[in-house]
Amino acid sequence: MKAIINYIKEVLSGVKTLINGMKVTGYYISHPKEIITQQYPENRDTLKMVDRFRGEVIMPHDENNEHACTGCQACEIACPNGSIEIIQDRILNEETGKKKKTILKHVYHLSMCTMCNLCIPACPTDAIIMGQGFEHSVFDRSKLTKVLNKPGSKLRDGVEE
Amino acid sequence: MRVKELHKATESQEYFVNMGPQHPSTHGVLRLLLTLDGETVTKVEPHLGYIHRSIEKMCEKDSYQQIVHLTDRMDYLSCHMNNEAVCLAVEKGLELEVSERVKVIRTIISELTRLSSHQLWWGVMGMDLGAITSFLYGFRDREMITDIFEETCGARLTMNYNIPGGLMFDIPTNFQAKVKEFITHFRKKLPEYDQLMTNNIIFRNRTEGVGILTKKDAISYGVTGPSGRASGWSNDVRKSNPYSAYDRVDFKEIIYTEGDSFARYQARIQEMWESMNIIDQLIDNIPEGNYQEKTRAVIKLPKTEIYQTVETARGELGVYINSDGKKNPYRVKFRSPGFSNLNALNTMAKGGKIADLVTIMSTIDLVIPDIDR
Amino acid sequence: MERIELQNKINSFGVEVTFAESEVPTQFLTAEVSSENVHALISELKNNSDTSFDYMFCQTGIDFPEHIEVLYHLRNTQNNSEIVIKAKIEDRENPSIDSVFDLYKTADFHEREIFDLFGVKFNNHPDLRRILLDDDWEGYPLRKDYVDEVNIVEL
Amino acid sequence: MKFDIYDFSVLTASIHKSLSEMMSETAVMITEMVIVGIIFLTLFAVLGLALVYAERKVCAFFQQRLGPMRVGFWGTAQTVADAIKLLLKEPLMTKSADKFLFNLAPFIIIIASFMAIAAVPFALGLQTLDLNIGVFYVTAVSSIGVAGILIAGWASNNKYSLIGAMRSGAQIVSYELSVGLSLLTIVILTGSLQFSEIIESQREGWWIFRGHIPAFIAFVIYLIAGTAETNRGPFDLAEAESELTAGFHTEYSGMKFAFFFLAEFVNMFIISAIGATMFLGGWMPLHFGELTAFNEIMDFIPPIFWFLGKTAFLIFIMMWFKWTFPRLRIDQLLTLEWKYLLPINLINILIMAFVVLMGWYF
Repeated sequence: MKAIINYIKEVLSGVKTLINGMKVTGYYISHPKEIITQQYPENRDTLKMVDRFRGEVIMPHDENNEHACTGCQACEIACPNGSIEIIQDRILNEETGKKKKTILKHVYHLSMCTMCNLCIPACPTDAIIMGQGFEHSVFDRSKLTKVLNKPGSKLRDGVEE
Repeated sequence: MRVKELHKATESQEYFVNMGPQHPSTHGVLRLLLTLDGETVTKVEPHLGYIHRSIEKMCEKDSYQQIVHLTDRMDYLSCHMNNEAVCLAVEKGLELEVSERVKVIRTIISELTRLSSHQLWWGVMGMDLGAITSFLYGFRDREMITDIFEETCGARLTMNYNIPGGLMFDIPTNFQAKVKEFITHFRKKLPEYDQLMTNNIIFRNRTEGVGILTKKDAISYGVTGPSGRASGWSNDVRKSNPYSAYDRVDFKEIIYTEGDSFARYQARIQEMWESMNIIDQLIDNIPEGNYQEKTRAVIKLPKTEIYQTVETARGELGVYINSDGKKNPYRVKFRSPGFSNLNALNTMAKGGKIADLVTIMSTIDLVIPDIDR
Repeated sequence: MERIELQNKINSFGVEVTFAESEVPTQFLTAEVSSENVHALISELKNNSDTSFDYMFCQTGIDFPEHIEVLYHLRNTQNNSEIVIKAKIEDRENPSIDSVFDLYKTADFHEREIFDLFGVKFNNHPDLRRILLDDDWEGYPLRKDYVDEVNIVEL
Repeated sequence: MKFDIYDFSVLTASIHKSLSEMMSETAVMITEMVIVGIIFLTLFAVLGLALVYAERKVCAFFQQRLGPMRVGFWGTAQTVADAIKLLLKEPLMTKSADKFLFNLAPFIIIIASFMAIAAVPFALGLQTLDLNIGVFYVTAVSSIGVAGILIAGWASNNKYSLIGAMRSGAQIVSYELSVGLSLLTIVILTGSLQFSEIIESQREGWWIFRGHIPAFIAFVIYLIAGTAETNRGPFDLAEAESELTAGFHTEYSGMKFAFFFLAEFVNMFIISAIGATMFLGGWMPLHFGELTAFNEIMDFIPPIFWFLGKTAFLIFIMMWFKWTFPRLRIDQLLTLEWKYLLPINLINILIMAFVVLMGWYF
């Protein structure tokens, strides 16, 4: 007899736990306001990444098309996987008559970048920062290799001191 | 004679099944060579290395700052603890004392990482057992933590928030408010986890008494973390070798003695409560101070050997650095918890059904990059 | 257990052991032993009731120009005392050492990894195969003289 | 009764009459068969599309998601797009598969559900086969599907498929019993195996209300066993994607896979429809004994909506099961059947027989 009572108890307690579980899911289906997913491309206008978001390395230029990169290669050394390559040349400065290192191209391989943020603190002149862009998909892999300094841009005066 | 023949004819034959490298419940690219007798597993032989990237070799070429970001890619669910292990090791080598502020922030973020890892584990555990809804609920709560991480350091998963000598950024101004908001939210949601899964009779039957690992085996196999503690082995590095701010917080080490899948499950669930307790104790009194100690641009450790352990979400992570005084380490070894935990899989899964193997796999909470490195 | 005490205890085992001396105190007590004696020493360390190092939390190989070292990090789970055993293998061409799988089951994977990456052969290991790399991989990548022009990119 | 105005038999009789005027008896029969066949084919397609959409939406809302939202208004055209994708996909087959059986299996499964749906009474006068052994026929026919699953698993020449098929065999053979026995409880009440009579007997009230606790227990057991028979979660051991990747249909792709998929949903519909007919009065509106005004209002709703509503309710409950519970292990699955459902069921039948004998039901 005891066994039968235990058996019935077992069945009832089992059913109770199952109903408890169904209560949880039942709560969520009856409360559609709690839906947490977002409709991504539709909410693009309102979507704002946080300030510190590490999406890509960018080099800000001011209105005169000038940047702060001296081509010191600190970021290139700091980078753990060779995502940054700096191509530079010695160009004759006509005022002083001396040859001076000048940056030609700040090449940034987005495809290799791990967004580790080591290059940003390494930069002595704060020429590069982390940008908030995250929509990086392209059809051609070569487009992921970017030149960060805009064509025709030059070093802002007074950075090098 | 005839009986013998009959016996031979009805004897079952063992067969092999490759579970993985592409399989939904191996959580990545792990291959298990199963020897099955009908549905019963008689032997499990893990074949690893599908995403071996030789991080240890790469570390030998990198500077100490650069090593940190590689460890993000090992156990990506406890990336902060991995980073912390390397940074603590390097700081130990440099005899550099970081400020109290750094220690406290590191501890808070560590516990948040542990929470987020366990939430994901809980979701995936449900999915492995066939209750797919739990996966989404786990992610829902994890989302709040990753948002906090994103605001703090700009990345959600591979954070790279630690650097030798401190932290990469100071915490944002609304950090405390956000964390508190999360804690109040999650204190409400965690009982729901119990309601949906822990108390469910199907779930109980699937986990209780499944995949028993004795304490002796746990120590011998070096099964650490919640998996080891569920076997009754007190192995929490946070208690035995406190690092960062763990020596000043009061928390309970979760120990179960059953050693079955349900104990491993409960150990993690209870650990989530403890993590929230730790955060509660620290979040209101983050001391002032530098978030970063100045280090040289090129860190050179003296000729030394350092071994640093931390408690990740999966167990004891050891970082062994052998330095010969140059700017690169001579040898780096990561003693990853998943590697040792996986080793015990055969002992646990032998004699069970295929479904039990899946349960065991999810209760030892494998992260494959952690195993393969 | 204090270091000195432990040191004396180990010396009484009758296995030839030298203890590393350095100006700065090392993190763990480090015992250096030859590759022939390592199994005897560790077995004594594990089974002796005074030491009972029952948990091997790390096993590492290191490649030095002249020799290969295998490191055993042992811990006593009762009193948390720790010790490092360094086994020196002089023969870099054909390194071999006794397996400790019979003492610590975790050595199964760890020794396979060292075999895989350093080429150290562990005698009496039940299943010594490559673990992380392919079975037909040539060379031992974590050795310092390993060259692989395809897979290793020098920055 | 008010709902008699919605009687479909008037419509079918008029079609039959006009056809008989045009052609011979044999031709009429063939034409009618073709028409019915076409109607069921369309029904299959529509049911499949609607149920897949419903499942995805319901599942999404259980999981705090929105589900398909892009194709069409609220993603309504999503399943159509999926169907087109499945149609255009290459039908792959492994080299060592048994070609004939491999191709045969999906058809067996779909034919089984085709045969079962023929006996489902959709509305007053809207039933293809009103056999006098309707209940028996449905339980018999619905178990043909397991042959398809077994063949699929065997012919794929894949270990995962075979394990899945074997599990499915053990599962369906055992759960057939519970389904049959729980239906038998109601048969005892009605004294008939014919669906139309069973529905007619519920004119005064549905059996689940009139039949006391035994009927309710039978209903619960029927739901559990029915879920198991359709191979749906938490009893989806034959597929068990976290254990056997996809079980018996691992190797299937394209349209052949779609057949399995479709059969699963149609089976779910059939199980729910039979459950609605037996326990919830089929197309019979909700009646409460003496409340005439209430009963008349209920009669204004056409029977087909009553039927579909009840079926949808049961389908929703089955989805609720699937998206809440973890999967059972194979031995626990059989334990549940042989140790719990079957004994309870047998005792339940005994009680029910006693109740009927004493005339204790309403």
